[in-house]
Amino acid sequence: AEEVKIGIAAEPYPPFASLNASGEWEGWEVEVINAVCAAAELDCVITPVAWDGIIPSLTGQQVDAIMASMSITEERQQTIDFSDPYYNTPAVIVADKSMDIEPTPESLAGKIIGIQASTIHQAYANEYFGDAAEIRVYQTQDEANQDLVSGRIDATQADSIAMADFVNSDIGTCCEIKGPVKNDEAILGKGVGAGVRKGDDALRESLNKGIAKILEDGTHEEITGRYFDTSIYAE
Amino acid sequence: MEFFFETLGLTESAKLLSLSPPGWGGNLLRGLANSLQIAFGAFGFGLLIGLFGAYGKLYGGVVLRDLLAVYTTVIRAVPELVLILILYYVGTDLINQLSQAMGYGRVEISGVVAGIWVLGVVQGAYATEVLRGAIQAIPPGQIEAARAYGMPPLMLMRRVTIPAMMSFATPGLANLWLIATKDTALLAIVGFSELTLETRQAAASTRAYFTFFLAAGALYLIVTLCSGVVFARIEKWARRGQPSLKGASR
Amino acid sequence: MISFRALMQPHRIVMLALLLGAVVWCAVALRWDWIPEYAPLALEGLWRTIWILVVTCVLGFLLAIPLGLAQAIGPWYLSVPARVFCTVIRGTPLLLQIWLLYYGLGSLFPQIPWIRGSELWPYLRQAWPYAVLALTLSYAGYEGEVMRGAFSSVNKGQLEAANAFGMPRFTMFRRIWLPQAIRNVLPTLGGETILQLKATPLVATITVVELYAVSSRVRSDTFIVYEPLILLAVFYMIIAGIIALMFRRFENRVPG
Amino acid sequence: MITKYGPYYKSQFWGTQTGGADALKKEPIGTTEQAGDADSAGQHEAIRVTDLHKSFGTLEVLKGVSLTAQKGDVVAIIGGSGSGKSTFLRCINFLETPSAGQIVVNGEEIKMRQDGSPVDRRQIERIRTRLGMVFQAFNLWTHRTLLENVIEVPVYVLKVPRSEAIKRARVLLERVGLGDKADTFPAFLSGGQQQRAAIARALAVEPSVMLFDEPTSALDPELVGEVLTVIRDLAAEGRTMLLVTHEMKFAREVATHVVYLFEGRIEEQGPPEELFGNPQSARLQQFLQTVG
Amino acid sequence: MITKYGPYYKSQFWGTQTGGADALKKEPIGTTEQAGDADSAGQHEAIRVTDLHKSFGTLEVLKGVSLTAQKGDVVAIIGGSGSGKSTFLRCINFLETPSAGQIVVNGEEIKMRQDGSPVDRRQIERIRTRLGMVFQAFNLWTHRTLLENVIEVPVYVLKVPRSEAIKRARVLLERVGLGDKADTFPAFLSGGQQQRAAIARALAVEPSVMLFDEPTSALDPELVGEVLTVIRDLAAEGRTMLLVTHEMKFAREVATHVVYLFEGRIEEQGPPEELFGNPQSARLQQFLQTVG
Ligand SMILES: Nc1ncnc2c1ncn2[C@@H]1O[C@H](COP(=O)(O)OP(=O)(O)OP(=O)(O)O)[C@@H](O)[C@H]1O
Ligand SMILES: Nc1ncnc2c1ncn2[C@@H]1O[C@H](COP(=O)(O)OP(=O)(O)OP(=O)(O)O)[C@@H](O)[C@H]1O
Ligand SMILES: [Mg+2]
Ligand SMILES: [Mg+2]
Repeated sequence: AEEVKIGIAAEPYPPFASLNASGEWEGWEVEVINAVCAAAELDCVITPVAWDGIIPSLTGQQVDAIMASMSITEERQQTIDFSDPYYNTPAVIVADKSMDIEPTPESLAGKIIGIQASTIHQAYANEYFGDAAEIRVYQTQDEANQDLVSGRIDATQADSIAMADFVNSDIGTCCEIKGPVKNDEAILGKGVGAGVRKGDDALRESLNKGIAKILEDGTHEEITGRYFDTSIYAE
Repeated sequence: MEFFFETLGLTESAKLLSLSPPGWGGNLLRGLANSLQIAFGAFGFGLLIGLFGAYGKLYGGVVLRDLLAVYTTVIRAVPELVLILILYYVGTDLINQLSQAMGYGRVEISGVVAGIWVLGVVQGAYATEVLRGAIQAIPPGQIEAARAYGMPPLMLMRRVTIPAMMSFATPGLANLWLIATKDTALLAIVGFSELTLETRQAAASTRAYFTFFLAAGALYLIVTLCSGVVFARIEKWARRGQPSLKGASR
Repeated sequence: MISFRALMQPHRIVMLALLLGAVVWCAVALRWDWIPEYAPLALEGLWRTIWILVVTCVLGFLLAIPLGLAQAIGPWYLSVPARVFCTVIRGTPLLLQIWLLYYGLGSLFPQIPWIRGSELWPYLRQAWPYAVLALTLSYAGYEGEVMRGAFSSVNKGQLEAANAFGMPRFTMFRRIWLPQAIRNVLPTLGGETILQLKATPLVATITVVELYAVSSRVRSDTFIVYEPLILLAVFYMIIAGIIALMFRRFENRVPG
Repeated sequence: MITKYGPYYKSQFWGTQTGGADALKKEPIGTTEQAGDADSAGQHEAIRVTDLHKSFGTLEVLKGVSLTAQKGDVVAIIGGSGSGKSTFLRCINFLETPSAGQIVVNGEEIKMRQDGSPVDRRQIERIRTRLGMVFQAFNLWTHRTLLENVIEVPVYVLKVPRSEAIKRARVLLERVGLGDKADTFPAFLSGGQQQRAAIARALAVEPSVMLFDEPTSALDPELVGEVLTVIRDLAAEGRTMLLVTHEMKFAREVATHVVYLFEGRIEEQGPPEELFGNPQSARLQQFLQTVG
Repeated sequence: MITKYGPYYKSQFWGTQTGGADALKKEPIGTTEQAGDADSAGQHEAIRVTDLHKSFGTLEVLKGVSLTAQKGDVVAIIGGSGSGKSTFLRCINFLETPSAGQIVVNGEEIKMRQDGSPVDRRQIERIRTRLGMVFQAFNLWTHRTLLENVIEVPVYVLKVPRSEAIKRARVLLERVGLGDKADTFPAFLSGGQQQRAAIARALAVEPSVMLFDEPTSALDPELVGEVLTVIRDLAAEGRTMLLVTHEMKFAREVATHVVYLFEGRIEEQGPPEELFGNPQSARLQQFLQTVG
């Protein structure tokens, strides 16, 4: 088969994609990529590209597809095409245990909310909380978490999986998940899909085929089971 | 606090930093070597551009001077990130389209070459200004004397201008070199694994941010100290013949 | 600044025409529909970039003068600390410095109860004090080195003349030494100031929203790749052009 | 700041001609007087240098020079190139740190440490404001125009009001024939013009002692005559002058005393008529031979 | 590289004394000769300057100077400070671009554009290697020792083998009395020592024409005598010299012709005996008056 370059973010995003010291990529998403490629009978090469350059590298033909936890949103669809989603998790609000906070705009009014840059959460928070609360933008979620612990922000919004990881860790004991935010598919998207160049329908089709196949034959579930307690694919 | 102690727990850090996997030390060192390689190329290339740029700005015709003014202003003003994105992605995209139109396959442009090229062009713009200032600071009589004896321009540059300006230029050039070593971080965008990217990857994968950031800082500091020694040597050589100003404030 | 006459030279006309062509092409061929929505944010970011730049450059330069002087002629107990400071600042990435100040130093404060209760807390809780501090120190470190070279390169006779007339040390420094040193490094300083301009985006990593952060936001919101960057580049070029012009004016005030 | 001397003080001059410290008879200094006092005392010496030594590394340039100048004296220092004339002048206002010796200016001894470095910086600064120096290499400040060069010290050190300093500076520049160059930078001047500007700059501080290092080297005969007049006027005002010169004719005409320096020692000294008319030492005879 | 001239060429000298171009009679130049040829021709002029003008901005410094020097001539240029002497010398080797006029060196005309800038850079360079210049401000290269200063041009421009250049340089430095300072940097020298080093540097290139800008300003009478001897020797070798000087005695002794420059014009010229003995113009009379 023809070689297909799958672009992932060079900045690790555990537990989905991270690097080990010998330079191998591992994690849930990496395994899914391999499974999808195997199912679609594609000869895939994983190519790390900095997040900042990931779209240009796609349009500039350095890579052929992006599978980097990229949510399918309308804005993005103006620039690139997406395959069907291969995972989908709700967005949640996390705050200090002692704080009485609900994941609603009213309850968050006047608070400082930390958000990771260039994510759907940023867009969501700007849309729903931006008027009444102060939004602080971090390069990584870990940094936002750290400021949450030290009290420089009051709450953070992120993806439920990452947050579950955080509140169960040593440093995250201060905080708890206050609940999921109200869904808005236009912003939060229809889940995470693989990005391809506009018009590259052949590749999109075969990726769709692969995704459908691993969902059907239980490979997806099997991989998820090794990483998470709950399913992360919601229709 | 806990966060801090955790990173101060040195055994943990030592394990993370050990040279062979599962430690990340080897990766950092490899990143450093890559960084230095690019920095070296870019700095040298930039110096060359800077030398001729400074000459052009000082002695060139109107057209050349205007062109150089545009070059130094634009290149220095545009963030390197933008330059790299444009020069690398748009550039390779165009080349690919061209080669495909002509019936050839894709062309791979190596990150190293692109990096040296882009950073060199950027460094050149700064070096132009540093060297121009240094040349202007030379007492004009020194250059006049060389002219009066019929030295051709290139020789004059080599024998009089460059040695005489070195004492003015070294601090600025040293800064440029250090900036070059750190600017290689921008090449992470084109997937080039230099020190900063390796550090970020190690840090994010292990969540041991402080350990790795401090380790990278230490590596950079070592580079600085070594280059400091080299530049101090150069400067001492450049200043021979100039009376020391110590005590001049009396 | 530049008279119309001076622009009317053939090569300059060609250059202007090329520029115009590029502008027209950009305007026509690229997407700009996002501008109205983000304009207020961009202006805010622009303002923040400018004041951070000005404040840190001025403070940093004021700090650089003693640093340079101490290294050039100071006794060892001044020159060694100054040299160590400059080496460390120049020797470690600015990103790391910002990061250590904000997440290292900054996260210590909340642990101390009385700080959390004090008047200072609202400021310490913000990110910009750390950004300003880090950028100031960085500029001071780099310029301290440049000024060291500048101070030691001033012709000795010039200082002797001042000494011979009994100028007090500080007067001599202010009237003779400093002006000559600065004159010699003005082009370098101009470059370093523009570098500082381009270092400001790093403060986005500690949540300060300046011009670059706005363009990143646009990019991530809309997934338009090049247009925000091009506009950002234009903004930076304008600021850098102004900086360059200002330095050119300084330079022309004194003959070389 | 500006002290005028009505009568012309009869100048006296003497100095010890030795190298070794033992050959010296130190005169006790009554009281170490302060700035203004010394000037009004009148009968005091303006400069007394005792057994001055100066080495650069291993090269001993001054090997025990002693010299005393009274108020209103014009002392011409002559000697071969490299004999230490400039170094001597530069030691007097501490531009070079003497290796050993004693320097008394207007009755005030400059306190030195063992290594020759000054004890009190402020004392040096105060004394220097009363010493006007014209350098051999001029050393005009290149970043200031001529006028700015001339008003610099009066305005910023002596705190003379700016407008007044400018007025005086214009007069001085006019006097040295540079009225039309006041707003030019030194780099655009001819050698002689720079030298005249340096003289104007030194005159502007109205010093009680002037140190001239070859003040006429770049000047044509006409201007040399002018400078001679200026120096005579200054002497008549009671100012003291030490001047290094290579023009014997000039030294003969202007000096009250002449010192011949040879390889870091005073080989011979005396009133110009004697020194030039009847030189004792063989070296000096040879030196003067070419002048004819 | 080094051409020796056996006999002493009888020197001839003339020059037009005018300001306007109309007053000039351009002599046709036979053939434009190349470097070596011109030297051996003998009967040719070494330097011919015709109607040279030079302005700095609005200030016209040279207002039409014409001058011709034959091989072996020693032309002394005298004149007041700021009269344009240095500018004239500097124009001859194109350190300043003349505003108008013609310059012929060793029979080769320097081609200029309308605005006075040279057409052919290489021509200028070639001509300059045959012109040795001693600057009024010395302009020694501060980053090189004396020896390095002296060998710089022979080794790097004239491609003389290094060892030979060093040998010659040592002889020259010895001759100007700086043998022991060969490895010192210029900043650590006295004024006169710097000037002598500058002379040695100029001599090292064995130029056919020497341009001296006040070569004895910082020298004592003894050394002035030495320099005089050197200049006489050089003239005897057939080298041409243009020298600016303020020492009339020196000019009288050394020069075959003297030119008096006044405000950018040649006011008077002629053999020294005539010019000094019987000056015609009132200006010159006044100028010489002070010399006595
Ligand atoms: N670069 C310059 N720019 C403007 N004016 C200049 C420049 N160089 C010289 N001049 C002016 O030209 C005139 C002639 O200068 P030049 O140096 O030729 O005088 P000179 O005859 O050599 O005098 P001196 O005997 O004092 O050296 C002077 O008035 C001087 O101020
Ligand atoms: N900074 C220095 N370092 C080392 N040696 C020096 C320094 N300054 C002067 N000298 C040496 O000291 C000696 C005396 O120098 P000085 O300048 O006093 O001579 P001078 O009598 O003024 O001579 P001239 O008439 O040539 O100006 C010279 O041999 C010179 O080389
Ligand atoms: Mg001297
Ligand atoms: Mg001159």
